Amino acid sequence: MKKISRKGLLILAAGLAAFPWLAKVVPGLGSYPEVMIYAGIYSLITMGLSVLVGFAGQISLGHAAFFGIGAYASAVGTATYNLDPWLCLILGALLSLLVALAIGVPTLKLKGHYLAMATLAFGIIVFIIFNEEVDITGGPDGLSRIPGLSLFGLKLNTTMSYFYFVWTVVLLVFWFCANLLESRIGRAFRAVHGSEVAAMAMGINISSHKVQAFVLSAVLASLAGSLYVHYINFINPSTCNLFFSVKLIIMIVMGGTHSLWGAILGAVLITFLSNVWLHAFQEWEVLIYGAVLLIIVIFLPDGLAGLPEKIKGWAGRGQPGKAS
Amino acid sequence: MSQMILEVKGLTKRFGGLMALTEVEFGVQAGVVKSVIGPNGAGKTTMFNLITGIFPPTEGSINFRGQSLHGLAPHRIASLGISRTFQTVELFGDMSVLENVMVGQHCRSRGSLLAAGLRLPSVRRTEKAITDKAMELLEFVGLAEHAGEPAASLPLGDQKVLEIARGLATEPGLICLDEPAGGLNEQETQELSRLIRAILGRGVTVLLVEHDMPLVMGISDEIVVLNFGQKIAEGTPRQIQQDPTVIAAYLGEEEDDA
Amino acid sequence: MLEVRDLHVYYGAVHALKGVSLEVPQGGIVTLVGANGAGKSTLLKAIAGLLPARQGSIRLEGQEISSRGAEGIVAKGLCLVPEGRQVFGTLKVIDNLNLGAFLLRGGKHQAKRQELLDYVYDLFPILEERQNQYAGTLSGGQQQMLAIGRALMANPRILVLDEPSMGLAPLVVREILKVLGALNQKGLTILLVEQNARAALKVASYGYVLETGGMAAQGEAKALLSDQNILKAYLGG
Amino acid sequence: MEQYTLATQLVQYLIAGLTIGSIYAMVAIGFNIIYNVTEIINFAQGEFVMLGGLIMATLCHWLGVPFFLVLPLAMLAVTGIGVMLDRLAIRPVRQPTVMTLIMATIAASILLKGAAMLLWGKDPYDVAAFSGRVPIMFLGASIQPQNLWVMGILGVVVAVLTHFFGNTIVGKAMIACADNPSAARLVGINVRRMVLLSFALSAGIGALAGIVITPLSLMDYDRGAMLAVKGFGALILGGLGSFPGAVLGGLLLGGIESFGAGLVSSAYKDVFALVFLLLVLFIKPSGLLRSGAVAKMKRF
Amino acid sequence: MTGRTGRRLWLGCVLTFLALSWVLPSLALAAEPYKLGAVFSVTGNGSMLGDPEKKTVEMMVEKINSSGGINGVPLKVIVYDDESDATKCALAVKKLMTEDKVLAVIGPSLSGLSLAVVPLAEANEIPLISCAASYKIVLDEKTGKPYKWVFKTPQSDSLAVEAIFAHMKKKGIKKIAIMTATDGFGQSGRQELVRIAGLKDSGIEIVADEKYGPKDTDLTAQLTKIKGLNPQAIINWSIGPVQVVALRNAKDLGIKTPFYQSHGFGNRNNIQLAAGAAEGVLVPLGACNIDEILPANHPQKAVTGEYAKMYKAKFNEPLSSFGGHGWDGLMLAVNALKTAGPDRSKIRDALEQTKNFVGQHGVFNMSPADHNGLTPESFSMVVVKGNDWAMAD
Repeated sequence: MKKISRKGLLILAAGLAAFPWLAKVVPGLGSYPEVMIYAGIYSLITMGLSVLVGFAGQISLGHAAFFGIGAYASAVGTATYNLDPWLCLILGALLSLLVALAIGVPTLKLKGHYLAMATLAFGIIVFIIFNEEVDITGGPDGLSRIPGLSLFGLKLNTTMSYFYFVWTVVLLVFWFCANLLESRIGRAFRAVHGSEVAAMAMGINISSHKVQAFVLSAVLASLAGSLYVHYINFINPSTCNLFFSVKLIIMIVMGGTHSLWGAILGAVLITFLSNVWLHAFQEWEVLIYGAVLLIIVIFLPDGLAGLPEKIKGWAGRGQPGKAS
Repeated sequence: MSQMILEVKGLTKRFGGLMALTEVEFGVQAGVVKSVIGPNGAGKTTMFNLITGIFPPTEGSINFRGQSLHGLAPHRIASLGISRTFQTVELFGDMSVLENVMVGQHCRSRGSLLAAGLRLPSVRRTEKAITDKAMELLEFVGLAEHAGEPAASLPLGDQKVLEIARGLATEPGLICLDEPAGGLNEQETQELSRLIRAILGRGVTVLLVEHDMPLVMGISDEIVVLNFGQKIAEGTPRQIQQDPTVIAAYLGEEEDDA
Repeated sequence: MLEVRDLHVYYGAVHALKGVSLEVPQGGIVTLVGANGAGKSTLLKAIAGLLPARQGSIRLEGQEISSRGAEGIVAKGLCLVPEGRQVFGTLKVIDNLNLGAFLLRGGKHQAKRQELLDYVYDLFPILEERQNQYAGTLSGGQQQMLAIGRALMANPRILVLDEPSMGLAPLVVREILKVLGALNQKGLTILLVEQNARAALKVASYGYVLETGGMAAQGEAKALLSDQNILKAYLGG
Repeated sequence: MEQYTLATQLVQYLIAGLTIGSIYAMVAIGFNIIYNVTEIINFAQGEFVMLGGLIMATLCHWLGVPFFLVLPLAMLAVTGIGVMLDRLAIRPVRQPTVMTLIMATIAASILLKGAAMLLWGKDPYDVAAFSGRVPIMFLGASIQPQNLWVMGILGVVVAVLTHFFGNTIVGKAMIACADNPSAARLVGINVRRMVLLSFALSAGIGALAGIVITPLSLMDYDRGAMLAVKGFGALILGGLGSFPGAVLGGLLLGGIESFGAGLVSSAYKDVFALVFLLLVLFIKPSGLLRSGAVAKMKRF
Repeated sequence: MTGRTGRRLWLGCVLTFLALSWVLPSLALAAEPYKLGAVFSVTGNGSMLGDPEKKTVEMMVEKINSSGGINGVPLKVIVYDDESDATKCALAVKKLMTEDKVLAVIGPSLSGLSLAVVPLAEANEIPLISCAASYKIVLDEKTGKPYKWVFKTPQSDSLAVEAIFAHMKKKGIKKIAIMTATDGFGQSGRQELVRIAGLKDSGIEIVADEKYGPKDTDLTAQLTKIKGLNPQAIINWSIGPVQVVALRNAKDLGIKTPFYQSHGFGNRNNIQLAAGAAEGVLVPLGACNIDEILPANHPQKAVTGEYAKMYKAKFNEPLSSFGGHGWDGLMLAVNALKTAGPDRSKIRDALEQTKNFVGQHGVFNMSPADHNGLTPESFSMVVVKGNDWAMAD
C-alpha cells in the first residue's frame, strides 16, 4: 500500500470545511450537507469494513447488527434511562466489542462463503431480537425522541454543527485507520489476506488478527450507530436489517475495497445515489440503481478508488510504442 | 559443534489413506547446511509443513533446541526460531518489498492495535526499528534498491531471495528453504549459494530442500534422501552421490550410459 | 507439424517467454528439457491455448492456432497432457476417458469412441480394471496413465506431455516412456517436456534445452545426451 | 372442533416444514449448480423463483390454458433471463474475482426486482393449484395436493439432476469444469458455454420452484431476497457444492422453522434455524455433507 | 475477447438510460401555486400503504387543479418516496420543510417513520398530517396532550380492536387466538389487542398469541398450533399477501372458526386472491372500502362513492383502505388552506378546528385535545359474502 498522503487528508479537511458554505451558494445543493452527515456516518462503518474486508481479507454480511447495537445502546440508554449520551456511546462500543469477540472467535475460523453466511445469520438474529424485544427496543415501531449530543455545552442539533462534528470524527478515524494500516498490526492484517500460511510462518497469530480487525470494525460500526441516533433522534429495527449490511458491502466494493479513500468515496456515492440523485427516476429508481451498480462493477472492478489508475490506463492506451 | 538444533524422530504423516511420510528420522546440527532431496512427491514439503506446524504429525516427534514442538501453532513455532520459505512463492503480493520483510519482524516486536492507531511515540520507535532491521536485511540479500516496489513485480529469482530475507527477519535459529533455486538460472543459483553461506555466517542453521544438484552437492554438509515418504539414505554429499539406491530412485540410472 | 516462432508470453507482468522457437516434425518425438521455472510449462500452456501469446506465431500443420483458445486447439488435433496429471478426481475413470472424447460426443461418433476406448484400454489394461473407480483414488502412476489415455480419447495427431514422470517411481516412468515410444511408432507425433532429462532424451529423437525464457541449446537427442556440459548444468552431474 | 392431538399437529408441522423446506432446497440446488461451475454464489437466484411465479401467473391469465402447457413456457422465459444474466452481468466483468462477480449478481438482483416491480406492480399474484384444493387427510392432518406437488417436484428435480450429472456427457463436462477448468478446456470443453448452461439450468429450476409454490403462498415482486437468503443458508448448512447437502439443508431449515414456530415461539422461528446453522458450522466448518478436504480445495 | 459483445450491449443500455434521464424531468410549472409536501412509503415494506396513498394524492391534486385550484390558486404537492426507510424519510421531510418550503406535510405512511419525523415538524413549526395509525404519533406521552403541529388521519388501532371485540361480544365469542405480523402494523395491532383484551370488562381471553414474519409464505405451523388450542375465533393482523396466505392455510387445515382480519384487509384484491378462502371473514372497515353497500343516508356515501369511482377509473385496480388515508390527509390540508391561506400556523389552527369534515374514513371533528378526530363509528364490521363485502350482522 502506498503511504496515506497526509497532504491529501489536509485537502480533504479543507474541502469539507468549505462544503456547507459552497452548498449554500450553488443552487440545487441546498440539501447536500444534510445528506453528507449520513454519508459521513456510513463512512465510519465502511472504513472499518475496509480494514476487515479489503485489508484483512475477511467478509461480514452482518455489520448492520453492530450499527444497531450502538444505536440501540444510545437510544435505550438516553431515552429510557436518561443516561449521558456520551456514556451510552461508550457503553454501546464496549457492548459491540464484547459481542464481536464472542461471535468473531468461532466465526472467523470459517472461510469464504461459509463466513459470509455465518455473519449473515448473526445479523439476522440480532435484527430479530431488536424487532421482538418490544419492551426494550420498542419493537418494529422503534424508539423516538432520542436526545441529541452536545459538546462542551454546545448543542449539536443543527445541520451545520453536526456536519462538522461528524466529519471531524470521520477524519480522526481515517487518521487512526491509516496509522494502523501502516503499523505492524496493519501489515499483519494484509499478510493474513495475502497468504495465511506465509503469515503463520512469519509468527503472525492469524486468528487473533482476524478477530482484532473484526472487533475494530464492529466498534466503528457501533460508534456510527450512536452518532446516527443522536442526530435523527430515532431508531427502528429495519434501519439495521440485512439489506443495510449488504448496502455497506456494496459501498466498499463500489468505492474500492483496498483503500480507505475508497471506503469514504463508496459511502458518499451510495448515500447520494439512493437519497438524492436517483429520485428523479421515481418508480424507476430501483432499476436504475441496480443498473448503475452493475455498470460500476463491470467497468470499474477496483471501484471508484481505482478510477485514477483507469484514467491513466486509458490515456496510456492512446500512446504509441506499447508492445502489442 | 555437534549440538543438535533440530531432531526429528519417527515422523509419520497420513493424509486419508496416503502415507506422505513414514517413520522419518534425522537430526540437524547447529550451524550447518542440511539438505533434503528426493523426487517430487517424496514428502519433502510435507516434512517442512510438519516442522513449521502447518499440519500436526500423525506420529512421531520434532524437537527444536531440545523443546518439543508438539501441538504448537505455527506462529508459536516461528517465534521460537524456525522460519521458512515456500516452494511456490508465497509473498504478500500487493505489499512492497520492504513491507514484506517488515512483516517478518512481527513476532519480534510488540504494540497494541490502539497504540498503533494513535501512533504513540513507542509505536514510532518500534516502526523505526522494524524499518531499519528490514532495510539491513534487504541490503544483506541485495534487494535494497527495490525496497519500494510491489513484491509481485520482482522477477522470480528476486522474489525467492526476498522470501529468504523475510524469513531471516523473524530472527530464526533455523531456516527451512523449500527449493530456493527452483526457476533460477545458473548465475542466480551461484549467488544463492553465496547467500546461503552468508546466512550461515549470521549463525542461522539451514535446512534445504532442493533439486538443483550442483547447489546441493556444493553447499550441503549433510544430505537426507527421501523417496515415497521414507528416508532411503543419509550422509555427506559424496556418500549420497555414490549410493546406488539414491541413484536408482532419484539421480537416474546410468546403466547404458558411457 | 508443429512450429513455434519467436513466442513471447507474459504471466501477469512477468515476461515468462522471451522469443522462443521450436519445431516438431511429423511423426517425430521431440523433448524439451530445462530447470524448474525455465518456462517449459508456460510454453506448453501457450501452445495448448491456455495462455495467450503476446507476440509470435504457433502453427499446426501450417495453420495459425495461437488465437483459437484451448477448446479449438483440441479440435485441431493437438492435445496437452498437463503437468501434475490433472485428472478429474471427482469423476470415475471411465467418465474421465469419455470426457476426453468430449468433442466426439453424440451417436454419430459412437463407433469411433468405442474404438478409441478399446485402444486406450489396450495400452493401459489397468485402466479397464479400474474403470469404475474415482480418478482421485488412483495412484500417481495410474493417474498419469489416465491423463494420457484421456488425451488419446480426443484422437489427437500430436500429443504434448508436461512432465509425465513427475513424482513417479522409476519403474512407472520407464513404463510410461515405453508407451510413448510405442505411440510414436504408430505415427503419433509427440512433444515431451521432462524433468527427468536423461530418460526423456533417450526416447526422443531431437531435444531442446530451455533456460529462463529462452532456448539455450538444441540438437539431436543423442548429441545432447553426450554433451557433458549440458548434463552438468541441467541434470546435476 | 374435532379432537386435534399433538401427534396430528406434529404431522402437520412436518408437512409444512417439508413443503417450505423443499422450496429452500430447490433454491439451494440452483445456487449449487452455478457455484460448482464458477465458485460464484448467484444472489439473483431468489429473483428467478419470483420471476417463475409471476410469469406463470401472467401466462395463465393471458392464455387460460392448463398449467402443464404454460409451465414449460414460464420456465423457458426465466431460463432466458438466466442466460441474459450470464451474458450481461457476469461475462462482461473485466476482473472476475469472486467478490466482484458476487457483487454483479447482487446488482443484477436489484435490477430484476426493480423491473418486476415496474412490470407487475406491488400486488401479489396467484396461480391455480395444480390439482385442486381438496385436502387429503393423513393421520388427522390435512395435506393439500399442492404440498405433494412441491415435494414431488423436488424429487423429480433431484432425480433429473442426478441423471444429468451422473449419466450424461454434458453433465459430466460441467462437473469437470468445476473440478478443474483448465483441464476441462484441454479436453475440448468450452468452459464459458458450460457456465452459461449452469445459469440457464439454475434459472429453470428456480422458476420451477416459484411456479410450484405460488398456488400455496402467492407471489410478488419482493420475495426474491428472502428466498435467496434461506436457500443460501440451506446450501451452507448442507455443505457448499453438495447436492444431497442442499436437499438435506433445505428440508432441515424448513423443518426447524415449522417445528420451532409450532412448538416453541413463532416469532423466533428464524432464530432457531440460524442458531442451528451456526452451531453446525462451528462444529463442522464445511457443512453437514461436505468433507473438509474437498472444501479446502476451493478458494471460496 | 472477453465478453466484448456483452460490453457493447451494455454501452447501448447506458446510452438509452442517459437519453431517458434527459426526457424524464421535464415538468412545466404553473406560477406561484400553494405548495404542500407528502412523504409516502411507495416502495419497500410499506408499499401496500404508500403506493395507493401516492396515487390518490396525485389524482386528487389533478382534480383540484382542473377545477380551478384552491380559491383560484393552483395546488402543488411534492411527493417523496421514503422507501419505508427511516433515514430516507427524515431526509425527505427535512428537505420538504427547509428546501422546498412547503406549507404542510402529508404522511409518512408508517407509524414508526411518523414517530421519527414528529420532532422535525415540531422544531420547524410545520403542520404534519400523518397517514399512520399509532396514537403515539399525535399524543405526547410525557404531557398527555397532542403535539402542537402533528395530526393523523387513520383511526387508531384501538378503534379497530374495539369494533372487533364488540362484534365478538354480540356473537358470544370469549376465547380467541391472535396472529400478528412482526412489522410495525402487526405489532401495534398486537399491543392494542393484548391491552384491550386485558381490560377488566373485556370478556375476551387470548389463548394463542402467534407471530410471523411480514413476508412469510406459509403459516401452517402457527395455524396448526392455534387449531390445537381450540379458540372460538381467530384474529389476524397484518398487511399484504400474508393475510391471504393465512386464510388459505386456515382453509386448507379445515379450520372453521370465525376468522377476523384487521382493517389492513380492506382491498377487494385480497378477496379475489384468497380464491374462496375469504368467505365469511369479518373485517372492520372504514366507509371508503364499502361505498357500494353503505345505506343511502350514510353521511359518507357521496364522498366515498365519488372517490372509489375515480380511483378505479384512473388506475384500474381495486381500492384499498390506505388510499383513503391519503385522501383524508390531503383534503384536510386543502380544507384548511381554503380558510387559512398560505400560512403555516393559520393552517395548523384551521386543522385543529376542523369540524364535521366528511372524509373517506369517517367524519373528522378535531379539537385541541384530539388531533385525529374520529370515533368508533368510523369502522363498520363487514363480512365477505359471495366474493364481495357485505354488512356483518
